[in-house]
Amino acid sequence: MQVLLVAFHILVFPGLLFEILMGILLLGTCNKLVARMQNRVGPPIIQPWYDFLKCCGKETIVPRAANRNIYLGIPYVGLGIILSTALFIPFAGMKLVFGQSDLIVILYLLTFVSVCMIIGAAASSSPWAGVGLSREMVAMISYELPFVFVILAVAREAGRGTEAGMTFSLADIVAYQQTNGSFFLHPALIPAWIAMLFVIPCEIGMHPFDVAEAETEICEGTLAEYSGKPLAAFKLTHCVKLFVMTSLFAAMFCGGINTGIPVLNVLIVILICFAVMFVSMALPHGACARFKTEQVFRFYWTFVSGIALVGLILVWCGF
Amino acid sequence: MILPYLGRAFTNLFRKPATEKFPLEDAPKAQPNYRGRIAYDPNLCINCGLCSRVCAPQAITRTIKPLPNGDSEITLTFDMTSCTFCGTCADFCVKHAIKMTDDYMIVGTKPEDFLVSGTFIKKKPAPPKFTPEQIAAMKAAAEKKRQAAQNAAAGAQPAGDAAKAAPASSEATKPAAPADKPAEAAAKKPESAPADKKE
Amino acid sequence: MSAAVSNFPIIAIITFFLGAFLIALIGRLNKVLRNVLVFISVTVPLVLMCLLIKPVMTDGQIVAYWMGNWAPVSDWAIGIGIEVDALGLFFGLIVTLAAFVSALYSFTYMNRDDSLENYYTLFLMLSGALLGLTQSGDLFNIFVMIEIMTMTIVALTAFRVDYDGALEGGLKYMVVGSIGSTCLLVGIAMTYRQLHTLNLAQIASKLPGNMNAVTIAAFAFLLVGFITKASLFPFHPIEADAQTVAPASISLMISGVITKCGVYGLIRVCYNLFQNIDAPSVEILITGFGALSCFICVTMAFNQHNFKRLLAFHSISQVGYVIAAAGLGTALGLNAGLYHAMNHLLFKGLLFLCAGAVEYAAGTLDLDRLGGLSKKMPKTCALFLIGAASISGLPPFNGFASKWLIYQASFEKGVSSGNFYFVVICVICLISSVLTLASFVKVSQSVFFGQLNPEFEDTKEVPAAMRIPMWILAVLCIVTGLFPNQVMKYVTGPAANAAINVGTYIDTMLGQNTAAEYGIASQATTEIGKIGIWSPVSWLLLLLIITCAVCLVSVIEDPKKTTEEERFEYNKSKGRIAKFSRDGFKAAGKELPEAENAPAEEYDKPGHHRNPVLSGSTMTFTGERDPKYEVFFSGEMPEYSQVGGSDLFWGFKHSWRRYFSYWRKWHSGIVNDYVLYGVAALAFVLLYAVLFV
Amino acid sequence: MFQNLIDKSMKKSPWLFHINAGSCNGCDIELVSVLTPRYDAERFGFHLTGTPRQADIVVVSGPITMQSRDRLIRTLAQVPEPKCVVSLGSCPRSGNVFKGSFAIDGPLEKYTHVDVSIGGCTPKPEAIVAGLAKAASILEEKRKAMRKGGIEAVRKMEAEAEKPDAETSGSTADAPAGEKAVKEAK
Repeated sequence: MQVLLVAFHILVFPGLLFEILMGILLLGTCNKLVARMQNRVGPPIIQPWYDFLKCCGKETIVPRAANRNIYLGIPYVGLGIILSTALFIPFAGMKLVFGQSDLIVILYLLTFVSVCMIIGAAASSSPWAGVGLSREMVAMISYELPFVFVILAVAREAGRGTEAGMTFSLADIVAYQQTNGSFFLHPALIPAWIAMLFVIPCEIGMHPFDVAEAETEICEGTLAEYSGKPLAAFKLTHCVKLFVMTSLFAAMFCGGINTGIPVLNVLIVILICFAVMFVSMALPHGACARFKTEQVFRFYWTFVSGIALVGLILVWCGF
Repeated sequence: MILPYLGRAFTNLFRKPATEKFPLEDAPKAQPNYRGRIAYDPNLCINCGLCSRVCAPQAITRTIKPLPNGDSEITLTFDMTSCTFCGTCADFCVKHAIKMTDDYMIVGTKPEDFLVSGTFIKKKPAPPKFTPEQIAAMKAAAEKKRQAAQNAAAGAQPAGDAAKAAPASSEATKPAAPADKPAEAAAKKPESAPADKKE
Repeated sequence: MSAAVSNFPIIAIITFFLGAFLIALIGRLNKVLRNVLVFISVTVPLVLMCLLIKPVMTDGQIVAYWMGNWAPVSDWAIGIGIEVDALGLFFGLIVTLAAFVSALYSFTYMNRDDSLENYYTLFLMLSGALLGLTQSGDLFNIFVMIEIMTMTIVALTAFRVDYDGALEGGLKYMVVGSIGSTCLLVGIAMTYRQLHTLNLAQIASKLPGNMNAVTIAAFAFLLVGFITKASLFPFHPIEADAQTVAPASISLMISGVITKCGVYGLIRVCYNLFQNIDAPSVEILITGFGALSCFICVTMAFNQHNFKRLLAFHSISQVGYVIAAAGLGTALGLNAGLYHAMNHLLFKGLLFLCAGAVEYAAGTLDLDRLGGLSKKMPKTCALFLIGAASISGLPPFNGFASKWLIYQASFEKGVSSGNFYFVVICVICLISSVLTLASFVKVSQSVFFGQLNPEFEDTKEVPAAMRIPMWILAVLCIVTGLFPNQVMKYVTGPAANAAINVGTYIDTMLGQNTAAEYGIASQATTEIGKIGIWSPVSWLLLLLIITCAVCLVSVIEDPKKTTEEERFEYNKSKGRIAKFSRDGFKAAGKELPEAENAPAEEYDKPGHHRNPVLSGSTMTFTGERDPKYEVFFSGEMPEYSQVGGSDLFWGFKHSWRRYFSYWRKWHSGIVNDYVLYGVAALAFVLLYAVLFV
Repeated sequence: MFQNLIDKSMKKSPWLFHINAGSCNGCDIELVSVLTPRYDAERFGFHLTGTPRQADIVVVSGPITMQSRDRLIRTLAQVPEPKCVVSLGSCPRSGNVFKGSFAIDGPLEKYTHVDVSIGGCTPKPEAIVAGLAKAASILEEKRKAMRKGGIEAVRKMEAEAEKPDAETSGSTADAPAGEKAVKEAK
């Protein structure tokens, strides 16, 4: 019975199917909202599902100069990792699959997913992909600093209960928020979650910061050579990353929601995910054009990490 | 870092999108005198060939097929994929056989979908009223009558203007000469006209 | 402690030196004999050290051995003592493992050089000196071993005299290295003047009692001496130059082991001898050195053009990590530092051996000319990826476990001490981890992936004998990454505890209750339990389940697509098609009209008009292979346009151009600049020690 | 079951790749205007991609000039199968006003099977949307053919599509039929 429950947890509810479904719905509504912001009808909500299916159906071409095994294998590894990352995030108070979750582990798993895309681009040996992967790397460097500040602030705040004074474990953070109120309302952490809202679009590579897959400037950058099933895997990774980041935000800052009825909890957290998606991805996408690479870097290392640092210092001084 | 379009983007969310419902309803009509697909009415056409001469991309081709009974079946094909819709053929067509409709939905998978063509049968021209011999006789009678008139005039002013008369007479003879040539031409013209129309 | 086991350490050291002298004697006679001798004199110490693990690590005993049986008489320790506690054994293991792997590698890697018997003599003396340094219980003996080490390393760096920059690297290493040695000597002289003894245990027992100005100055000198050996911030250019020009097996020894011996010296000085690590000022000084060298060297490594020089700067930044963690003073911090020191040897050794393999096969290490080698050297590429993944700390590999511990330790230290400085250290470590990842992405793109430089068309894979040591290191990388808890419990835990409570160290050497009499409390061995709540094995299982679930879904039957490319390759392998013939060419699914037999008049019908003169360009596709499988080059024929390693990451480097240009000028390559920096650092540390410690 | 789900999705998310084979940019502006709010091709899933590798429908505009001819052939070859080629405007099909000039290299049909042509010298966006929708449905049939017989089946299907279908009666059929037969013989 226990194995069946774990299998259900892994494969269905907070596991694979739920993540993919949520990811697709999130990306679909994001595109729909952006379309509505541009005063046009916009694609149907499950358009990413059609894109995924169509890419599965197409022929896979492996360029002659590419390194065949890495080129074909890496997308599935990336997809596997992003799907397993979501299992590390406690979703609306559900018991964790493996009972442990840690912010640093999640930070490095997300880095691993981006590295998979980078290695995939490098293996396709196309000059466009070469430029694309260097831009992806600069984007990764730029969002890492504010992300670290936010993690340290949350760890410090949630650590007041524990004897070590800090805790990276997400389960403890959620438990702490259950007892004394979710961080979203906590005055000292307001700059922290504002900075987090800025970090999410760059982490996923959404429009204003998608310098890596800029289809107009560098012909789809990292995915320049991909077609068929590997491309489908990358597109699905993109969708699921959306879900992972929004549910991470929900766990880190709105963990305190507990209405007793588990189903209601889940619905509320789903709602939060959509709200975060709207504020952090749809609005910037609708409002401003794509950044240049060094603009992304300067924006994140001056403006956003400034806010995050203020948050950390506020928490440090024990507000 | 000001975001000028944030406000407008937000308000757009609550406005009705400005997209046409094209495939659900039918396509919106084009502007009043839009130069779309060509409509060619073969009956008005007199096969003068002006349109094909004036068409820049040589989109108009004409084939004339002689029928056994002497008529000729003339087809004009307008190739929509080669046309630039400039409308010059419609302007030059004397008989207004070519009109530019406002149908802009020129979409097709096979080349044939783009060929607008019309054929008409050009009747064999009616046989001439007079046989060639009758025409020769009529010509000879006319000749004689004119000679008589000339001699009468020459008798009235015999010497004074002989010099003037000489050139005059030479002109007279010349106009007379061409005069009778057009006559033949005229004679010839009736049966050549159909031929001309034929090519 | 049974008698036999207690003299294992001395046997190990002696085998190294014995091997060195034997090879010097009979090395020239025959190659195979020499290799066998080297192999023996390298495996015996490794075996002995592994045998020592059981008694010293698990049972917590300490090996005490007096050279020449000169036991201490009425608490005057005259003889030289060999004392191996868990910390000493930990570093001894590192030394012997590195020596074993490096020797194995150099059998094939060095066979293109000549006068190899000199190489092996120097190499074995180097390993002997290193092992002696970590095992000895006598301060002056440590100095003697450091001298032998410095001299042999200088000779080995300049072994390939024809290599440009080799002599210069050796000279610089000797000059600045000698500054460090003199500082050490002055420090030792001062402690000897104060305490009239050289035995580590006796110093450790006497010193906390009478700390006066002279011992503080001695502390500063010893500190600077060991920092030079660990080649931290102001002293790192010499090591970077030395590693770039040394043969790969030797740069493994430099980066993997010599820096570790500097770290060993620092830990001994701060934790055992002066026991003043918990004084906040000392912590700030040491973690400052660590974080500074960590960040600066990562950014310096970011825009290097030479593969090995990039790796050299990275090894310094990783040692910076170790020092930043060890300097925290907490048990978790020291644990993290030692764990990272071991990991650093494994993945840095692997990367240096990969660099050696690339140099052996392709002949050059210039990042701007190399490219696309993964097709020619697939196995080396796989090994490189394992090394790069573990150095940039990707989860299943060992880099992640130790880096994660370092962040946890530094942030915990910051919180418990209330000092924001340690949070800054934690942030610096995290950011330099991303920059490490960035520079290894740069290296993988400009060496292994990307377009193959036509110049390296005929590079072949390196011989298998060369790849065996690389596989040993790679497997160790993965194993230590997968079982962090076991490594913490059996290897780094005892070593850290041995460093923290000095009491047992003193008692075994000088008799039972000497430590109590000097009033040194023996702290309880702190048990680090909560660490490692992340079990990578379960995550890997999870990953396997999910990837096969994904593959199950994607097993949708692919439309029958025996692509033309596979058929073409298959036929070519069968020799049926000599070259892709013109007629088989249907670029876009349609026959291309042959220039000659295209009848001119065929297109005069309506709807089709063709220019009379058919262009000659129809001929462009003769002999060209099916463009379907060419890389998309926006329509052009793909020619070599590899974006060189140095101008990747344009966005990042443009924003930091002033910072980068300043540091490029700082690393001027002139010896007296480096000496100036060294002396300045010594003055700073002296001033700092006098004012604060 | 899953396979015909994929076939249906071919129609629902066709990605465009635009090749400008020497066009005067009239058709290019019209094609991009199709993605603007007024005509919004994105509601049918159309999406302009940057590489031929991710393209399903290749939109070619312009008379294939000498310079762009080889690049056109290479890029067309690099599009993965079930693909459609759509000629935009009059130029690709016939060379329009540039017919007969030394600089252009013949109609698009010489190099690849043109699935859908959208006539008009700068066709109106509605015409382009209708044309692309037609191409998307052709894509679905091609995917079914490819599932059964692989790429050869798709080529066969294209060849049949090019044969003149018998039912267009009247004299117009034979004139173009003449030159069609000649092309087949080639």
